[in-house]
Amino acid sequence: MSNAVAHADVHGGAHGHAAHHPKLQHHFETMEQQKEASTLGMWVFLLTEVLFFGGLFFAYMLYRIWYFDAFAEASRSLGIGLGAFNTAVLIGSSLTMALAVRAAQTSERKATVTWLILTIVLGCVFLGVKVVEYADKFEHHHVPGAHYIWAAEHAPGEGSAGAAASEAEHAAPAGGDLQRLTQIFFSLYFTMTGLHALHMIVGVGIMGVITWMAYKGRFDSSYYTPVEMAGLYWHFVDLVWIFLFPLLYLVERHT
Amino acid sequence: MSGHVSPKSVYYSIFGALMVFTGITVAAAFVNLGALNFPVALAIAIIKATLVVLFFMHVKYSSRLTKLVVATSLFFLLILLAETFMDYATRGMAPPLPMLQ
Amino acid sequence: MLDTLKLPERHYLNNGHGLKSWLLTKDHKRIAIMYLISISVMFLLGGLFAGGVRLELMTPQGDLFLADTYNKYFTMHGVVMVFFFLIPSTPAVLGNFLIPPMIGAKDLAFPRINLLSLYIYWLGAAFFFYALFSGGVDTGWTFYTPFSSFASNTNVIPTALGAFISGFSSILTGLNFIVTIHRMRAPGLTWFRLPLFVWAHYATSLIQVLGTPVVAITIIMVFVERAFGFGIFDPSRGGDPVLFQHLFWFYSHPAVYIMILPALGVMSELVSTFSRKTIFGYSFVAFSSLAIAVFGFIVWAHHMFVAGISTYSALVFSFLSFSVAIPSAVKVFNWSATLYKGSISFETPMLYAYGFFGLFLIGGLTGLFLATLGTDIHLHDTYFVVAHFHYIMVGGAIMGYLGGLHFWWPKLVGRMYSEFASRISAILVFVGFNLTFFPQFVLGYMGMPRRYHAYPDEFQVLNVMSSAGAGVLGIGYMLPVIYFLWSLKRGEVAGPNPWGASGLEWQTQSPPLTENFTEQPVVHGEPYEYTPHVAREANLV
Amino acid sequence: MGSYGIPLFPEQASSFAANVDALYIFIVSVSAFFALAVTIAVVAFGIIYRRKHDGEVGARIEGNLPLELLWSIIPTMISMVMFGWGASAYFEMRTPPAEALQIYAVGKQWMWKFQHLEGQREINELHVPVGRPIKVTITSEDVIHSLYFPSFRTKMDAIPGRYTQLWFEPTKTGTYHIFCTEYCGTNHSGMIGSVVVMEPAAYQAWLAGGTTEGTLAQRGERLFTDLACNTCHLDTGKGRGPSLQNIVGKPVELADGTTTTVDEGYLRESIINSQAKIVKGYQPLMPAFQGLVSEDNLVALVEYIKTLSPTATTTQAPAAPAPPATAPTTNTPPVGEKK
Repeated sequence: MSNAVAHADVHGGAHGHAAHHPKLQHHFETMEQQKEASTLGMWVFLLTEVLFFGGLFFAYMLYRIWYFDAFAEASRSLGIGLGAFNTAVLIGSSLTMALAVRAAQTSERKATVTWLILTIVLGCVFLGVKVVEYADKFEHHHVPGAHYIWAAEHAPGEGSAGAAASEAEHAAPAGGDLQRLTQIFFSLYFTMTGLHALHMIVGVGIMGVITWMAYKGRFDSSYYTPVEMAGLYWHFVDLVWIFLFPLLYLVERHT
Repeated sequence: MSGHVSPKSVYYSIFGALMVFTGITVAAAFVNLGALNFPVALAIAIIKATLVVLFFMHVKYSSRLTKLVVATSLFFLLILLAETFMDYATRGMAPPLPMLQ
Repeated sequence: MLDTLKLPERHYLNNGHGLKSWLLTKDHKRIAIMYLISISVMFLLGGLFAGGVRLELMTPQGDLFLADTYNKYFTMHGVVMVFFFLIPSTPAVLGNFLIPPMIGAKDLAFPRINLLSLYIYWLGAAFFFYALFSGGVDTGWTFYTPFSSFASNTNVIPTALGAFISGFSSILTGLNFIVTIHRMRAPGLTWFRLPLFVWAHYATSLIQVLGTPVVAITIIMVFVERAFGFGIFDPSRGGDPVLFQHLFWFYSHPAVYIMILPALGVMSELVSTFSRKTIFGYSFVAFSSLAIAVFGFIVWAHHMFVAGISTYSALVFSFLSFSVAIPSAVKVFNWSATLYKGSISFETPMLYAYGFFGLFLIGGLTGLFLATLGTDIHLHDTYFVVAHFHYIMVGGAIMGYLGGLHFWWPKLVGRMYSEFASRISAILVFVGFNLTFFPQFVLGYMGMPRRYHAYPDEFQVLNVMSSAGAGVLGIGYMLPVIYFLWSLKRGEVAGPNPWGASGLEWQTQSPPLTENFTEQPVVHGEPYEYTPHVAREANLV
Repeated sequence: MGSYGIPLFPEQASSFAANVDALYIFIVSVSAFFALAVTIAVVAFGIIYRRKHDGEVGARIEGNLPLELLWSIIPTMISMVMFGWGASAYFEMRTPPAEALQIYAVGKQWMWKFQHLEGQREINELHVPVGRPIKVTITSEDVIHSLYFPSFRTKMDAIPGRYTQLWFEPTKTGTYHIFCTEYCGTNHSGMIGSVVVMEPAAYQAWLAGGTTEGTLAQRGERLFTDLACNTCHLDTGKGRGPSLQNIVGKPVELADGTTTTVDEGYLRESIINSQAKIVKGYQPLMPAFQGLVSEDNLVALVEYIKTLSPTATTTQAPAAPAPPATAPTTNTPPVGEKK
């Protein structure tokens, strides 16, 4: 029929002389093909992640332009020190990750394990700092929703229309708008950092498995795909934070 | 079977560059650049991201297909951002009636 | 000759028995069969909800069900049909089963991820069933805010999470296909030798991986609003509910092409096989699939022409919307030209293909009314829209899916179904479908809004016609269940290539071996090659 | 209109209707032509080239480039005609004439509330005069609704938190449907009503009957005092808030250096979300009235402030070019970098 077919005995032919690598799955013909498939699959997955965060990114951009003052105000309430520290931690973990992959490429088992453990430690430091930051938000009622309160000195002009009007007579500063609009900032803050942290947690889990595998000596220069793929994922998570940090912490710091 | 192995020095220098850019972006936030504040912050983030993608994620040494996937994701992200923004940027504008009639 | 045929001794269905051998399988064919069973159940459920809707609309007063019940029926009809039937239908069943043998591979690139996608689908469905049994949901399948975030008091969260989770199943299927098509092709099988079915699935997969994450994040944003009281789209805190619609339709418009593109791929196979002729303008048909996928992403706001978007962007989106019409038209013209000087026979799959022609033409052409600004203002959210998308998503996508299922059924199970019964069902589906949905175009232009529980008296005649058609359509859809089940034990043994079709998947036994081929095939010729010599050989197999 | 007892078209009762119907018939004709052409071709091929014997195969025809180009280019050109015609019809629908009569509509679950400038308020019923352009400014109190007049061939969503608008010119007296076309919950299909198109004299008589509240602007003026707006917004411009005299339709410079044009959307925003845009030279002292003023009352306030600008396009005065009134969506804050 069409696609006129001939049958080539692959196993006995082209690759017959090379023994199968133990890690070669049955449906692939060569290790090269298997590695290329994994790499492509991982990149396509990261592509979906880009669009996943892209939707949030647009929502952030829109409201930042609309409600710049509220965003600047809310952003100033975030601890820039912790944010910058976390950025450094995450970039550092990317370095250790890259070195772990390199160590696997060069069959240095001990180095691989060490770098991976360092990566996990740095990831946990990041998450720990995040916990501290979140706790602070809960304390200050900066979690959007029914209990949200924007700073006390900006007491919201809630109450009846009459009360609001009389407040206007006293020319008291009204926090009503900030009470509403900063909630948008914090809604985005929690959604963005929350999803990022979730990715971190998943990442730490994956790293745990990879570290264990590396410890067992599963990887060498002929097969290190899992380390490399986990590395791609880890770098991507770092990449997201590289954008989140200036967007959330550095809206406007000079006033 | 083995892919490109970068020298360790590459990773250390990229790490250094990333830290320097982080410092710059924090410093820039405390300077009033007027309308430039946001573009500068975004530009630095994009530079940092590019470094990570090219060197840590090895795209510089990857196949054309990988590069294509990266480009595709950016292209469709751009469609999402640009076309949605088009709506918001032109709301409230009067329709160009004279043009059409 | 045929009566001497026997089922092969060893094939994927008898390679392992018992529930465990199915639930832990990594075989793409077994996973496809499990998908087939799952989506058939969901189709039945969605059909029941549709039946409720059509029953209610036989009378104008809204006297059969309570308004809330009716609202839940059409919502759950939409959710089930879109997220749990149409999106997985052709890709997860036929694509899953056929792409590896079509490209001469033993399996998809990531068999475990393939199985994972099925489990994720089940998990999503479980969330939906939880929502269903705890009272249902009434937001419409579109989950528009602020209704879904703050106004509805039904089970929005489990339903939305169900849709969110099943989205990952769709992403993983698409990812698997992309990698498989790139990396697993047999030696000699270049891109332009691929079956058009594979091209169509490649384009579909692109949409799945590019679009689904955006709807996922959108659902997350609704989720945090509803679950935690966050405010992202909340107008009382300064949010913009129209932003939800932008993000939602960025996925949900291309999602229509997730449903229809695989059906277009099936069409190419059917038209070519049953006219024993190479497809006319192969590269145009192949690239029109990609064009539909890419253009599909730049037109979404035509769902929002009256939603308060800017006049300028409405103009741009209307203009771009016409760009999708062209590759669709090119496909139809090329299939028609393929029939010219063919050797055409009308077995059941070809009847479905002919039915598809009619319904896809109407569905596609009525899209022009909705891309055109002047008419869309009047038609938006009326029954015209309902009729239009049912012509595409039911007329087109399900005709393609059923056509494909009838075409490849002998490959799936190794046996033939009753040709007589299947022809009856193909005709019933076509007639019933038109009777159901054509009156809705008229209703829509008359101004009947969609999602109405009760309606003014003057719309009744057309609504009764529509409900009557739905009855015929229901019978048409039920018949295949019966004769397919019957064929499992009693059907004639089909042999490897009952239709004399080209394509690698017909080169192997039916049902195929677990590893599809005994030896790695190598491809030398062009696709869809029919020579008299080969045709004779096919019938002698 | 209809045939064999089955209606095909709703009443043509507005100035748009004939054009929209003509466009509809045009697209129907083009579609019917292509559908028939393909159907005839496909059926004819099916009959002519039916398989005669088992071993038969089709001719080997790979394709034809001129043909491919032909059937790509011709549909493209035809669709551009549809686009152009549709776009021009759309722009007409989105551009209310300056002299249009203003009506406010507020959607809420599950009713339409209409307010006339003269003070009449109606629920699920709208009285309008024939032969006069009517501009409806729409908003919603809860979820998204959509105001649809099938006989006028126009509709527009009612979106909470902002104003949208549509306009029409009734050409025929009678009673026609009003539908809500955006799904809004339990009683979505009960959110219907009727628009009564009357002769101008009958409309005047209807207006004269039965309102005790005075005109919409008068009601707005009372609210202006009740909410103590007048204590700051002095006409002299020396109050804590800017004067509201003669501002509508004019540009106003904001504290952040940008400029915006005062229209209904801006006024609405400045009341409920007063910090969003501070007029240059003033302090952000005004409380936000979000949640404190109902949409009905907001409409009255906006209308009152509009009457303070007699030179701008208001209801009765067909003077002045009116960019803000023609804006398709007077709405949420416009996009533009503030810093």
